[in-house]
Amino acid sequence: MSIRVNPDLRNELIQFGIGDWNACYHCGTCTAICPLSEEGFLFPRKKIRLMQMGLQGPLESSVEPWLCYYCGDCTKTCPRDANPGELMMSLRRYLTSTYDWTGLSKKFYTSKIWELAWILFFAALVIISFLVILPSFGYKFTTELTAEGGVKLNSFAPIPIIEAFDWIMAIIVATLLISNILRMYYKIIWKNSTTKVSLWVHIREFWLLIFNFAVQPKFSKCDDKRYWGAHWFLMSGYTIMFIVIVVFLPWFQTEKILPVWDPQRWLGYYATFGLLFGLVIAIFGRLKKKDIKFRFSHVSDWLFLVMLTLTVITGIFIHIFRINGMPMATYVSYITHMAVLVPMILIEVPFSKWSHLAYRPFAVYFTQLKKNAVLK
Amino acid sequence: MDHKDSIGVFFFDLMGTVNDPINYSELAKYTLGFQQVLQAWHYSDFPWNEETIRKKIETNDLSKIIVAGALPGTVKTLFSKAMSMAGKNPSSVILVSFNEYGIWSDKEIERAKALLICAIRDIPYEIAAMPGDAPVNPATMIIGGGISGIQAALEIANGNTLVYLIEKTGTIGGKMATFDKTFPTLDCAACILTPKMVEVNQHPNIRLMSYCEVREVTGDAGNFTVKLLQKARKVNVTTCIGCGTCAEKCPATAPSEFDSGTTMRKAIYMPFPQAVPNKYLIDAESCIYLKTGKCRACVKACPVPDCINLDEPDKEVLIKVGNIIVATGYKTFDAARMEQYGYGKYPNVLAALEFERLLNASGPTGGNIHYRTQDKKGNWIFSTEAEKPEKLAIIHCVGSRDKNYNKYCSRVCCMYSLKFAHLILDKLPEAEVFEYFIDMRSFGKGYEEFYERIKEEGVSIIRGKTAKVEAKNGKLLIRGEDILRSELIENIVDMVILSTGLEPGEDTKKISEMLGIPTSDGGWLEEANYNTDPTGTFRGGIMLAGTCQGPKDIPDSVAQGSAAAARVIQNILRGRVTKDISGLTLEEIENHINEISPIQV
Amino acid sequence: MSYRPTIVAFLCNWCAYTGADLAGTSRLRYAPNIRIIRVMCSGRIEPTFILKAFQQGADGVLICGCHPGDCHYQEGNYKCLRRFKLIQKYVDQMGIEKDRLQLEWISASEGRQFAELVNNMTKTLLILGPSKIKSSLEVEHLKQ
Amino acid sequence: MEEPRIGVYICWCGTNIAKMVDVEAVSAEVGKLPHVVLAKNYKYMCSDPGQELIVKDIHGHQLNRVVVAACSPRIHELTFRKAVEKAGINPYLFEMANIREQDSWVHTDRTEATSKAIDLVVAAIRRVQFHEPLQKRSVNVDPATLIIGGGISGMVAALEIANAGKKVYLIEKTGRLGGHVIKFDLTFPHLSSARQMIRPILQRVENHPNIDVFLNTEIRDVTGYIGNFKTTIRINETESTELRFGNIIAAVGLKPFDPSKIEEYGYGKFPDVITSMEFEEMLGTGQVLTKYGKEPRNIAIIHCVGSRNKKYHEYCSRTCCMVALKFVHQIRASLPSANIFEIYADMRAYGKGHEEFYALTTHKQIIFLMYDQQERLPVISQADRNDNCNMVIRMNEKLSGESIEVPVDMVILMVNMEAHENVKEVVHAIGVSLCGNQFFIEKHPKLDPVATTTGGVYIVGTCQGPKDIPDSVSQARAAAARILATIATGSVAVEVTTASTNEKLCCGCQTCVKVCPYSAISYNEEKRSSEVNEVLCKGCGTCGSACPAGAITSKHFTDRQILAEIEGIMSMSFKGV
Repeated sequence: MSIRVNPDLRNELIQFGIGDWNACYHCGTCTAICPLSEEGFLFPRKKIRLMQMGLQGPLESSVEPWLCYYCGDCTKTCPRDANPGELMMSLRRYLTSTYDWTGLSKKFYTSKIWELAWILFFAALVIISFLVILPSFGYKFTTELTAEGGVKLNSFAPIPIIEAFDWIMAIIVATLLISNILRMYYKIIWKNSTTKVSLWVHIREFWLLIFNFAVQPKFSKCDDKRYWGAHWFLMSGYTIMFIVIVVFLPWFQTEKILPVWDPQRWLGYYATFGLLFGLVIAIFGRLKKKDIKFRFSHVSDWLFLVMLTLTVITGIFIHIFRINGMPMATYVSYITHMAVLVPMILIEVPFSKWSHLAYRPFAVYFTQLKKNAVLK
Repeated sequence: MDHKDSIGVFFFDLMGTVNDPINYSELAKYTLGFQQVLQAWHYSDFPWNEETIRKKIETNDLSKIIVAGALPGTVKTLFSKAMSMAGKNPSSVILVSFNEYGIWSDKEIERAKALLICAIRDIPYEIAAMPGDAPVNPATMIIGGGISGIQAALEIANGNTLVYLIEKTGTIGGKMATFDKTFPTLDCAACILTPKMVEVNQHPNIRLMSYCEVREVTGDAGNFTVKLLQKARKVNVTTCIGCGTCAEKCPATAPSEFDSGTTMRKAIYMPFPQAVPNKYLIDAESCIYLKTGKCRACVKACPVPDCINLDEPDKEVLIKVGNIIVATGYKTFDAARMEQYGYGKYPNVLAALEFERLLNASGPTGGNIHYRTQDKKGNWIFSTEAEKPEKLAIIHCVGSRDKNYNKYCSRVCCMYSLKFAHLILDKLPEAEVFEYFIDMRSFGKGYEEFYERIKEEGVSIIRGKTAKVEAKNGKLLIRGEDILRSELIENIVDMVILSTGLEPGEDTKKISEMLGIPTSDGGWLEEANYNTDPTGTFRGGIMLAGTCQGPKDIPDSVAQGSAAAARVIQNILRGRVTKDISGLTLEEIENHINEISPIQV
Repeated sequence: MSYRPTIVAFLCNWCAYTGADLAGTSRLRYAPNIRIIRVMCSGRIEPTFILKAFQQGADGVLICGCHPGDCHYQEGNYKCLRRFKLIQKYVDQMGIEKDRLQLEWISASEGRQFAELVNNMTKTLLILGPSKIKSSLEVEHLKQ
Repeated sequence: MEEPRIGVYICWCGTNIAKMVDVEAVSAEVGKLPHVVLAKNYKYMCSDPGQELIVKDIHGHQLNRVVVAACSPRIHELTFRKAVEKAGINPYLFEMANIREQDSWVHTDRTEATSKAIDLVVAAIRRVQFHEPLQKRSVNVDPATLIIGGGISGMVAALEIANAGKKVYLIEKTGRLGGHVIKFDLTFPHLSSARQMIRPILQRVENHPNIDVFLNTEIRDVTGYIGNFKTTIRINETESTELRFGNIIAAVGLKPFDPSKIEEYGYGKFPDVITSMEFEEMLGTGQVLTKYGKEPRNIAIIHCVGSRNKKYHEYCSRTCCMVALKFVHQIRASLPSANIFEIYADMRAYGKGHEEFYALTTHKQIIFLMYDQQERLPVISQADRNDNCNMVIRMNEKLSGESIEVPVDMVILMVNMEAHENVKEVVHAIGVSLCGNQFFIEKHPKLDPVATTTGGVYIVGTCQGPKDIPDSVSQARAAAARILATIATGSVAVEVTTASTNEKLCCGCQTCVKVCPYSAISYNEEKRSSEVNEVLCKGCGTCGSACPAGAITSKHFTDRQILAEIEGIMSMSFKGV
């Protein structure tokens, strides 16, 4: 069966950030220089080819863009300024939008206004909740301090309500992500009519998913190992924070000022430091544009960094202001923190850049499935 | 009648800004000074498309359009279409291509104006811009004794006029002399070149000046005065009998330039056995006497009295010539710049010219392919005692078609790589040969047939340039992508040959400044007109031949050598030479146009 | 000593000789028992030459010229063809097998064809065995 | 005749000969022969020291004949003739044995190759004993030049010669000058106007006092020889003026391949499948339209049509890739939103500025698709009625490995350039040969790309093989250089190895008169014998073998010489028995 070329696809892809999409003349250097490219899963060149020709079907069923961790070697050695690294990045954005059945992802990626409007909408919702709705139920600001001199945070942001809200948010995000992953599975594995993967293989290889989520072993295969370290630091901090906030909120959001050696505090410090470290590297990298990895920035890249940074900084502020007994400052920080965090989780995780936390490990898992597939 | 034309001028500039951008408003003002010109627009004035341009044509009732600027051809069809649709003659779209006439910045604005007036008055620039003639000195200087220079020298000398052939090194022959076989007919380079070299040496009309450099050129077309530096050979060319006793006794060695450093030569040496002139010379840089004042082993050994004079100084020589042909040739890309291929790091990663010598019967191994190994002193050498490689890979486009090095295609590498593959199989019939390429450019007469033949011979020709060469277990691991088979290549081979591209010869920049010939992208000397005058320059009496103008193969270099000679012979037969086009002023061109076609009022 | 057929070949300078040279530059391999004599045109080849070659002990004589219509001298090869037909009959009557004398057209670009031709003719001559004249010459030589 | 004193030299040619032939054994063996004064071997006989060796020996040993066993005489006979001449011996007292092309390079058994080399050298030694000194003759050169073909190559050559003040007759088969170039709109890679480029050349050619242009003109046959040719031109099929000239340049060009031979492309069947030449004409108007007058939304350009495919032509047409890239710019200017598909095999952007032009073209929103030009050609078929395109191309895309279909409304076939059908007429008239691809054969593919084996006849431009404008122009000038040099010298050497008649032996049968293809022999009624005009004679020797009385001698190919050679070849055969 022959596939029809679709020259219009590139116009769509341009919105996802593919730059000089036609510069590639297919010397194959990028695929060969890439330490992650492997037999049966060759990239970037082959993916560039599909993109140039507008072969939508094969492109959407590609798992390879998720296997790329953007070390930039391909772009550095490219003889033609084709920038394969960034092309792969753009394809990840495109794929994210194709997995998303709501169509929102595409809107967010291709329209700055849409994305900003939604962020502001959620932010406003959060602010209104804290300023209008919660007070109307009797949860008010109080300038009173605890016995130790800390801010009475929980009376302003009651744990059960916040916890419930966290769970709702987590469930929404998880539902969206899971449904998108199912679509991803459908496109990559199910739809592929020539191969068949048994259920046993699905179960046998499942550990890969967990392992890859936790350590990103593929990332560590890039020649420059520093970014793997920084990323892991950031990622572990983020995961810890996420788990702590959603699952152990009562333990974490305390009014008591715990001693410094308490696990609650050092876990928080570790996560904060991890996040900050990763962020500083990424922000300075993108500003300096020295490393190819950071040379080209899409709006979504910056938005994600700015929001995460704001979240982390406001988080730090909450902590400092709380233990130092500065109620108003604490409340303002808390509301800001939530006003950034909520849209970030709701928009970035299922629809935008952050979805990679799920797609990447799944991609590795699916790759393994494909390797084990038998010809039908 | 041209004065009844109603002309619209459109300025187009694809090249973007340069340091000294062309002042388009001044050009517009200039064109509006002609009564035929109704309007002038710059491409930034309004969006150019079919509709807008058609409207301009219709509202101004334009009968002719001039599109001027850098690469105006990219929009020409748009204007033709608009003219057609407006019911006008689509062929009345005149292009004024700045880049074609060497206009890159505001410095050349006068020439831009001259081109514009020619377009407005409908007179070809080539006819309007006629610099006057000057009497010509029948002697000719040719700079560079490679195949192009040799060919040009022989052509001119056969027309019974005097030629000075200036060669920087100790022998003529150039790069071609170092080759083993030539593609696609595989006749040996020496077999076809050495007779020509001999002919040059024996020709009564050729003054061969080897080991000689051009220092300064003054004067104008027809009457140049050239200051040459005759470097001291320190061996008397007339009395040296070429016996080689001196070299036997000489204690100092240096890498042989002729053998691309694959062998060592002495400080007193003959570049290669068939060198012309077939005489020895001393390389001052490696000579022990010249460094320390002691040795003189060669003088003691020489059987001819007073033949070697170690204290001979360099001399300045003045010659007067009427025409100059530049044939300074090329150098090969330094493969060490591409670290990923490990040239200079792994001894058995070879550059093309090194491999060419390895294949050559007069090369380090007598034409047998052996590994590069370490001798007792630890130097890496080629020796027939070493093993023979069994798997060899040839990587195309090294340093070419790559924005990180040279953007241009070097034109010859595909073919010489195919030739290598054939010669390897000829010498090592059991060997496996791999060629890694991007596009196979076998374009010439008999080239495609050669490519087909190499494929039939069992060479693995693989699309995909390969990314790097690494050492593995004492062998070389090549990583690449086999594009057509969709496979990752991890090929372990014994020897890697890098098909290095061509770059302008070391002295091209110097020559360009000395003679006032601009260089184009990539540093090649710029011809007067890409299509119609590939061997001419903007300067009268100065011609280009061979690879100094751009990469080319032997037949094309030979043709250019002869072509450059044609203009010289023509000048001599005519007794006059056309002066510099670059010397013409705008006023002179304007006056000439008025002479050819007076304005009728 | 085993029988090695000897072929004397007359090749025209412009096509066949050039073709044979091309076989060389292309490094094609063929049987080493052929000895080539260059003439300017196949039209120059006289019956005497052919007979002389047989008389001297050649096992076969090969004549090569330009393809019909390609003769450098316009029609020398046609004249050669006419003569060839006659002389072939003649040698046959003399007891020299017809196949020992062959005429083929080889162009300047047919190095491969030339090599194949030599190999095929060698095979033919191996089957035919030594020529009658050669055998008698050998006997004479041994007597001496 | 003086006692022959022969010097024999065996060349090693580096290892080319020495590897397969025991040169020492050869020189030792032939050194024993009668009349051989010395037999030497040397690494490179053709080199300066090699030639010097011969000269020295001739003086030192009073040699009067020389044999060199080396490469083909086609390569170096002249070189060595010059060398012996330098030493004061007539250059024809020299003979070469070809032990490289016809020995060392074609055999694998060293013993066999060595014994063959000995045979060949012995033959040469026997032959050279009967060589006679021949005197070089020269003829004056008529300063006029005939140029066949009024394309860019022909015109450039004409101007170059005419500007030197020499007469040029420029004949053109069609009714106008300019060849193919004048049909082009733009040239690559600078996208400059072809018409503007050719205009000054045309003006100069047409107005040049030294150039006579003959349009609608053909030549049937050319008589004469270098320096003194003669022909009667035929204008509009009727015999016309007789022209005399000293040199000829053939610049007859090529013609486009007829793509209807390729079934897959349906040329002739689909009205919107057109050739590159047809598209060039369309571009002149700027309007790219289908046969129904609509602007195509999808245009495909297929490369290598009729090229690089053994079924059609094996060779590469050299210019089509760049022309195709040029088309992209032109289509883009005319149709800003059309989809352009460039279906290619290898992108051959090899010239100065070409690769840069290729890179520039990639920014023109175009899709490159790679196909296999040998095995699997794309197939063009009619699109479905409800498809929003006219035709569909189905092909195997090599860079992605996918089978794809491409919607198209117009297909441009980049057709190969091939020889004109009637090229053989010109070939016969001027005496050049054709290669397998019907291109004119140059004297040497590398070192003499414009000369031919016929003296005074040069080939330039695409008739020698496809090439672009600058390469054609260079060739045209190269031929002009050669011609101007001979005109400057005023005379040129002519064939020495002609036929001559012996009046005493001639029986007057006039067979020779009939067989001579050059009408060089006439019958002298008074003397009752045939006479050879040695200037017209080209030395083929046909008359010599036809003469029943043995009255005609073919100089340098005499019966005695050839018979001696046969004897020599066979003389060693029985040694080993």
